[in-house]
Amino acid sequence: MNQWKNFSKGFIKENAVFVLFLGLCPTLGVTTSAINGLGMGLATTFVLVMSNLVVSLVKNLIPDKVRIPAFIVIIATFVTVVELVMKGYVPALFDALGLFIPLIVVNCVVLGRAEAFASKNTIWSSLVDGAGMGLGFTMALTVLGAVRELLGSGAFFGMKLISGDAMLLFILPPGAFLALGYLLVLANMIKEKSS
Amino acid sequence: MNKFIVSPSPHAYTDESVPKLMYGVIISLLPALAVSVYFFGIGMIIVSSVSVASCILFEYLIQRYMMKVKPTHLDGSALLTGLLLAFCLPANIPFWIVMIGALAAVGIGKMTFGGLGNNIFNPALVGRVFLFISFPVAMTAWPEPGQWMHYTDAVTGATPLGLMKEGLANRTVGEIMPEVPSFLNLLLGKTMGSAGEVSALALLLGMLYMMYRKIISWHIPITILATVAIFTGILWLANPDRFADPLFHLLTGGLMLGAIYMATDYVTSPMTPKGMIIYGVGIGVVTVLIRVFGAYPEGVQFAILIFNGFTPLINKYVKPKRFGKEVKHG
Amino acid sequence: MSQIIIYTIITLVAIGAAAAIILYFVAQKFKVYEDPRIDEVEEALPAANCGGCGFPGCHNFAETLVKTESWDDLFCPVGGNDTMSKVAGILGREAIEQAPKVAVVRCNGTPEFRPRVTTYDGAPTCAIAHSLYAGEGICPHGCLGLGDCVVVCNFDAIHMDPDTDLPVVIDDKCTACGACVEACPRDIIELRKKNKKDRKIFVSCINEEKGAVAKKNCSVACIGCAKCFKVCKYDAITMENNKAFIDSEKCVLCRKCVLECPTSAILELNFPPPRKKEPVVEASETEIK
Amino acid sequence: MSIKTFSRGGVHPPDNKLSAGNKIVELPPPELATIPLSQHLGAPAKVLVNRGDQVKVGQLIAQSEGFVSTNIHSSVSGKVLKVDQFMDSSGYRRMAVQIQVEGDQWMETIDRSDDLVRNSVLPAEDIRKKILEAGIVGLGGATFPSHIKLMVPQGKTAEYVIINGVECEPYLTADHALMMERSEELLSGIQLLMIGLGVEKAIIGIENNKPDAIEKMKEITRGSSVSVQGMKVMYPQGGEKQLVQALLKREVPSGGLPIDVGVVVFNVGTAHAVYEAVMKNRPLINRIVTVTGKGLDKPSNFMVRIGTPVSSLIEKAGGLPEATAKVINGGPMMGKALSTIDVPVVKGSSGILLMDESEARRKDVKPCIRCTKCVSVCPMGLEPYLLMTLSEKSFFERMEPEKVMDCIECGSCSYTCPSSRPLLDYIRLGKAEVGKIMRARKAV
Amino acid sequence: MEYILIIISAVFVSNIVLNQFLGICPFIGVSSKVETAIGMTGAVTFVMVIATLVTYLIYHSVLVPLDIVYMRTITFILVIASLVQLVEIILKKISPPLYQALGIFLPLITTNCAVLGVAVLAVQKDFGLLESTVYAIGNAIGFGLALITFSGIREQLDLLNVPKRMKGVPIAFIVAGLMALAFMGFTGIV
Amino acid sequence: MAKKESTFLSMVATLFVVTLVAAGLLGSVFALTKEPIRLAELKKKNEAIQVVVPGFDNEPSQEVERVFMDGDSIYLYTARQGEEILGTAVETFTNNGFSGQFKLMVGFAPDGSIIDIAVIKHAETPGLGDKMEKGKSDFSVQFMGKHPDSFNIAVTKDRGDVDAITASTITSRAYCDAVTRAYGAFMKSQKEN
Repeated sequence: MNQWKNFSKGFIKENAVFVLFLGLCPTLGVTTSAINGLGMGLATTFVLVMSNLVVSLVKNLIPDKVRIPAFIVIIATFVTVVELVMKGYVPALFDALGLFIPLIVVNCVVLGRAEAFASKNTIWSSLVDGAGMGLGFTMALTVLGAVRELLGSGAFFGMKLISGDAMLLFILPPGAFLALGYLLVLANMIKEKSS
Repeated sequence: MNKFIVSPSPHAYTDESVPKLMYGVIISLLPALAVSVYFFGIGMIIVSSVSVASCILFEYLIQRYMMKVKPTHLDGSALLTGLLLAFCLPANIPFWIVMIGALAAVGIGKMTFGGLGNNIFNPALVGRVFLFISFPVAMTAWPEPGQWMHYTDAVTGATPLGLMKEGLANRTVGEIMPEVPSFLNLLLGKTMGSAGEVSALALLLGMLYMMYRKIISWHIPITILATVAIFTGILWLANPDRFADPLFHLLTGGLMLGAIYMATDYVTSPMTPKGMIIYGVGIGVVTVLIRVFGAYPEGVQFAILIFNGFTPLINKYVKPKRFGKEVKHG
Repeated sequence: MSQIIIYTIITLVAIGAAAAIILYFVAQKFKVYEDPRIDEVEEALPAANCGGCGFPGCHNFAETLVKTESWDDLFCPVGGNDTMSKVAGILGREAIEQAPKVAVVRCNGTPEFRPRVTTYDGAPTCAIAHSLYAGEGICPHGCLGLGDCVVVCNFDAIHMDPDTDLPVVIDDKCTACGACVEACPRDIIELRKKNKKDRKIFVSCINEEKGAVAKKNCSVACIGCAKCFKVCKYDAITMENNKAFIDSEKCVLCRKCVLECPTSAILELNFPPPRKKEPVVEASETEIK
Repeated sequence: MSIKTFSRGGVHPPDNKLSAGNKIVELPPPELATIPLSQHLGAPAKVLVNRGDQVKVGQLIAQSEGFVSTNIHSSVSGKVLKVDQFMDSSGYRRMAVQIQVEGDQWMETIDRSDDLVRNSVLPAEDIRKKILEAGIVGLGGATFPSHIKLMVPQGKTAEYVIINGVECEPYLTADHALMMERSEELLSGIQLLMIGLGVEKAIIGIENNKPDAIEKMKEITRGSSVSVQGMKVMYPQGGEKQLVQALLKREVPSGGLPIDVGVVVFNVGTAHAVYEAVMKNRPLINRIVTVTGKGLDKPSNFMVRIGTPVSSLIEKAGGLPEATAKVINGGPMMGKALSTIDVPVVKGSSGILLMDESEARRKDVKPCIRCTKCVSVCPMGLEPYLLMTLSEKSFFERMEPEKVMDCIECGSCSYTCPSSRPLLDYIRLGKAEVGKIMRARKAV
Repeated sequence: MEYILIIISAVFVSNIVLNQFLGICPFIGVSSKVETAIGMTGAVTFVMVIATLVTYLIYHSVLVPLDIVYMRTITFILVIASLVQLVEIILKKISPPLYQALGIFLPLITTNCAVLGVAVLAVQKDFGLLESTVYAIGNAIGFGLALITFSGIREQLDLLNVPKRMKGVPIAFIVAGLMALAFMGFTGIV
Repeated sequence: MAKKESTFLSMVATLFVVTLVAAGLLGSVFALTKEPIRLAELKKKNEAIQVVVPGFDNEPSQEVERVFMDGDSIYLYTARQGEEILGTAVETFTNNGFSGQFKLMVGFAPDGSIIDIAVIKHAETPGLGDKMEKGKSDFSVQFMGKHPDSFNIAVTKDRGDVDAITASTITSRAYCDAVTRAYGAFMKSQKEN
């Protein structure tokens, strides 16, 4: 398989958030700022890459009937690793992402890729796939985070662009839904245009 | 030979039309508008004209350039949305905030769903709550009535409900009441609050006109007002120091405006009398809950939005009484 | 420190083992028979149980895949096309190769040929107009021109031509799904075999009136004269209910019948430049534009 | 007694009874009569005559075929020109008998005198048989064969005969004229129906916009077991179910018939036809037709032979106005628009209404704003806005639980819609589709 | 009273879907019909309460005494996954009607982050056993409230003329956003 | 693809191995990160103390005192420079916030006047209540150097001396509540010692 295609599909054609509508909880929950979105995205990417790697490594050793529990254990392990590492070295980001770090376990993107891709493909392809999907996910979260930050607090990656208040709504829960909703429309329009 | 028109029956129609209904509502809003202009002067004139103009403009632009359909911006519905939005804003609010509100009302509340008749939530309320959450400071600075020539520079104060909410933290109702305008002033509208909601009397007049024209039925407004009166009445009887009396609750805040104009919005309210009563009771209860127990002094706009969300369920499960289900003899 | 690692290992292994054992025995004890293919299909699905397909879980989705006939709206967003084709393989539902077909509109009753005698003012759908009356044109079999076929087409392959008041099929976009055939209350639309260069010859009329009446209703109606029937050497033409029908499987596109037809009811489309018979060819050109 | 009306919904369109008070004018037979074989609900009758046959007035020319069907008689005398397909009011072609009129020769059995015959001594069975033979159908417009209504199903009993003199459709005055001019015959017909059904009580319901008819009927029925009830003007009071509910406070169950609550309803015209058939031996060969319209010179009530072309009726009423844009067979609420006036009067034709462009054109359809007006006017307690949307979006299977089959197609919803939405058009489509689904289910 | 406050808080003030963003996948995925939404709510309530209970017990009787609370995520997900499967198997055998009503939603619940989220939150908030149970019930009701209301709206949207580009998921998010906006009114009630 | 067959034994064995490896990995990562995590948490606390009682050279988080107030414990950290007590950092809370509980660190000089206040944890509305955080508005500045005996810690609406954050009276009021509670705890510990 063309590895570049394999890698890039996660950005547009099979973007987890904008196209497949997977992993929406953290997408909405942590994107109050671009930096949070980026952090969450990278954490998820790490888990995705690692679990894809391990799953493709052990795919032939695991009996079919227990493959799902085994995958869950593998994923949960890496999630906990991320959790511990973040807590130790980037505590501020860990606090901001909060509950959504352990919840990477139940992010459909991760289990979905492990099952649909890594358990059937070579180690190298699985790595590339994980990285592509993860970075695509990261991109989506960062974009959403940036949009919300810009509208909600008038800043971009923490840099204040306007003085005073912006539209607070966008960093509050309703704003998350609205911003994502309209971003999806935008994504649809781009897709229409490109095809 | 004549080329006849052929169509299925019926072949006769009423004279009623959507624009006629819309303009009927707008006529009924005139007393409240007059009162508002009387008390808030130039501020109200600016806010309402900006609101109406931007609602119509945004409706036109969105329909023309984004949805690519024939614009219907002049059917009265955008005008009505604009007017109602202006009614629930403070008369000293900067005009650019009004424009954002109009964009939220028409863009998010209405056009996103496909335009008139397709929206789930009342557009004017979407605009108002959007602004209320987005610009809490500007949205809670209420001009004192009687400042004719002042706009954003008007002297501001708290609404009666705000006074009550703030005051009850460490004082009793009896101690706060002297700071609240008299009931007569509340009735006439000489109080602080959103531009169009101050005068209970003017709004009640509007309601009577709409009922006379059969634009709305009594079910929704009366149930809401009655529920609020009864609920606050019970609380008041239980502890008059902690809870204000029903009359205070009826005359203050956006209750009248909400019950008469927002909750009765055709598109977002239930279809059957029974459903309307459930809806009205629900709005009344939630309004009081938020007013009395919540963080915000006023809850009617949230209550109506919440029950806008419940309306499809109400419509699904509360059906009109069908003909001929049960047979009565005698 | 190593103590914690040991605790960790023991706990996790214990929980894992306990879960596995309990599950295994409970599964044995509470076994329920199910179509084994459901399990097979479920195996092929990603098991993400994410609900992305609109079903509450992969198992449910698998069950639906096994049990329903039409897979139109069924798709697994996680597994994608690969998974779906694999599932199709398991269930032996590989689409049967069919000769490509295309929809044709068998009415040529433009206002010119079929004068409009009334104005329709009801709800703009063919179904309602059809149940109400014969239509604006006098022919009770002709196209009503309100575009029910256009509305149902998911591929934008059909549109109304404002000049002729008739629907036009864009051959390249038509997938022969048959939605328009279903939607037409007058059964005017037919799926015909797709020929080279989209050429086709067909009787563009389905009226069942006797010749005189048909001719009065519409000047390009098939009047059931059977001249085409007699001239066809390939048994491709049959006569029934006062009208001719050309079987697209048998027709060899020799165009003899076209020349024979006295009312120009037989259309030839996408052939090289016209030789004679002007009205027909003009009409056909507007139709393929 | 308080003014009665039905309890749910209803509208009040302007009356426009232009031809009220005009005497019934009897028209001579036409030159050419076209008598369709299907003038009633149910199977078309089986034709008994051939091309070239000579027929007399009142002669049976087509026989009832099956249970729900009825006889057809010639309304004129002359030579059968054709037995072929002719265009009906909807533009589709249906079987009919076309007769070249020659003179006016009646069947000898028919009593053509104007003498009033009262007090029948015939047993119920004979009355029913005569009604069956005379080819009588409901003359209010539904054209349901009347003899079937007279056969009370087992396990049910009829308590009341209700006579429908409501005439709630705007413009129409045929029933009004009938009650004014043939009241004695009408009463006799009602009594025959009562005997036929073995019923003691009958009520005539008449709307208050016809005070003279109420007065007249009250006067005539004094002392009999037939009572007259004035009713508040409200459309669609003439609907069977609404009428029964208004007069007796009994609701006909969903999917049921009036007989389920012990009632049988007949139109005044039907009762009159019953009198003619039983007492005078005259089958149903003519009827009263109101020809009306704002642009018409002489809005009239005509007594017309079945089979007379509509065009000749309009001619007699002053000719077709230049501006006519729509011709309706029936009233404005439930009547059927004609695509041509070259169609015959049939048993169900109660009126011919002419409209000009401004009256006829529908307004532009606007989006539904859910104003609830259609729900509040629906006499059956349905939700037309919902039914229309379901039908429009082809959710037919969801329409059955919403009771779409209860719809009586009165048109109150479309009439009242401020957005001019074609509610009834779509509901009718939905009814047809749901009917298909139900039949398919029954077949399985 | 405290328990009532926990419930009110979980249902209205910090609604699990509209405020905490948990369980979004089923919220979007299983909300096209009211009947399905009701079934899903039943299943979620069932699993959420049992899962919270079991994870509470494991957390406080195994992880805390052994000082390995960092194992929370992995043990919880294991327990929940097994539990869901267990419930599914048993339900299928014992009560087919109940399985038909709830069971088909069960697999979906494993990856419903609301269940894991509530279990984690309950231990994070230092709730006792009873409090945790009440908290789980409250959140299940909150989930159901949001889901069922939302499905009602989506059923209605099917009948409306939503612009083509907005159809499906985008409009669902907009509606959810507006519902969240409305629910903001409950702020501060508890 | 050659997959292992699903027998009971192979299933249990696989799961066993997977969990074993996972647990081993986790245990070692935990062992590796345990110290950094502890340090990070400590650093956070010390940083907060550093803000409200700057200039200490001891480990205030080691000199903890616990005072029970209003059903919860309040921690007091003593900050010294050499032997001299610079002040006490009080980790206080309030339950009256707009969105429930929030925690503050209040630094008191030995005489009881407020040195500075920092927000540790809160869920107040961004753009409104969160203006109580330092740097987002000057709200917290007005407390600096004030002594609770002479400076009435209550918003002006309640006849106190504190100017409330615009449109966030509830947060401001809760903030005052927390500071008052801290002062109470501070006084209580002073008395006991």
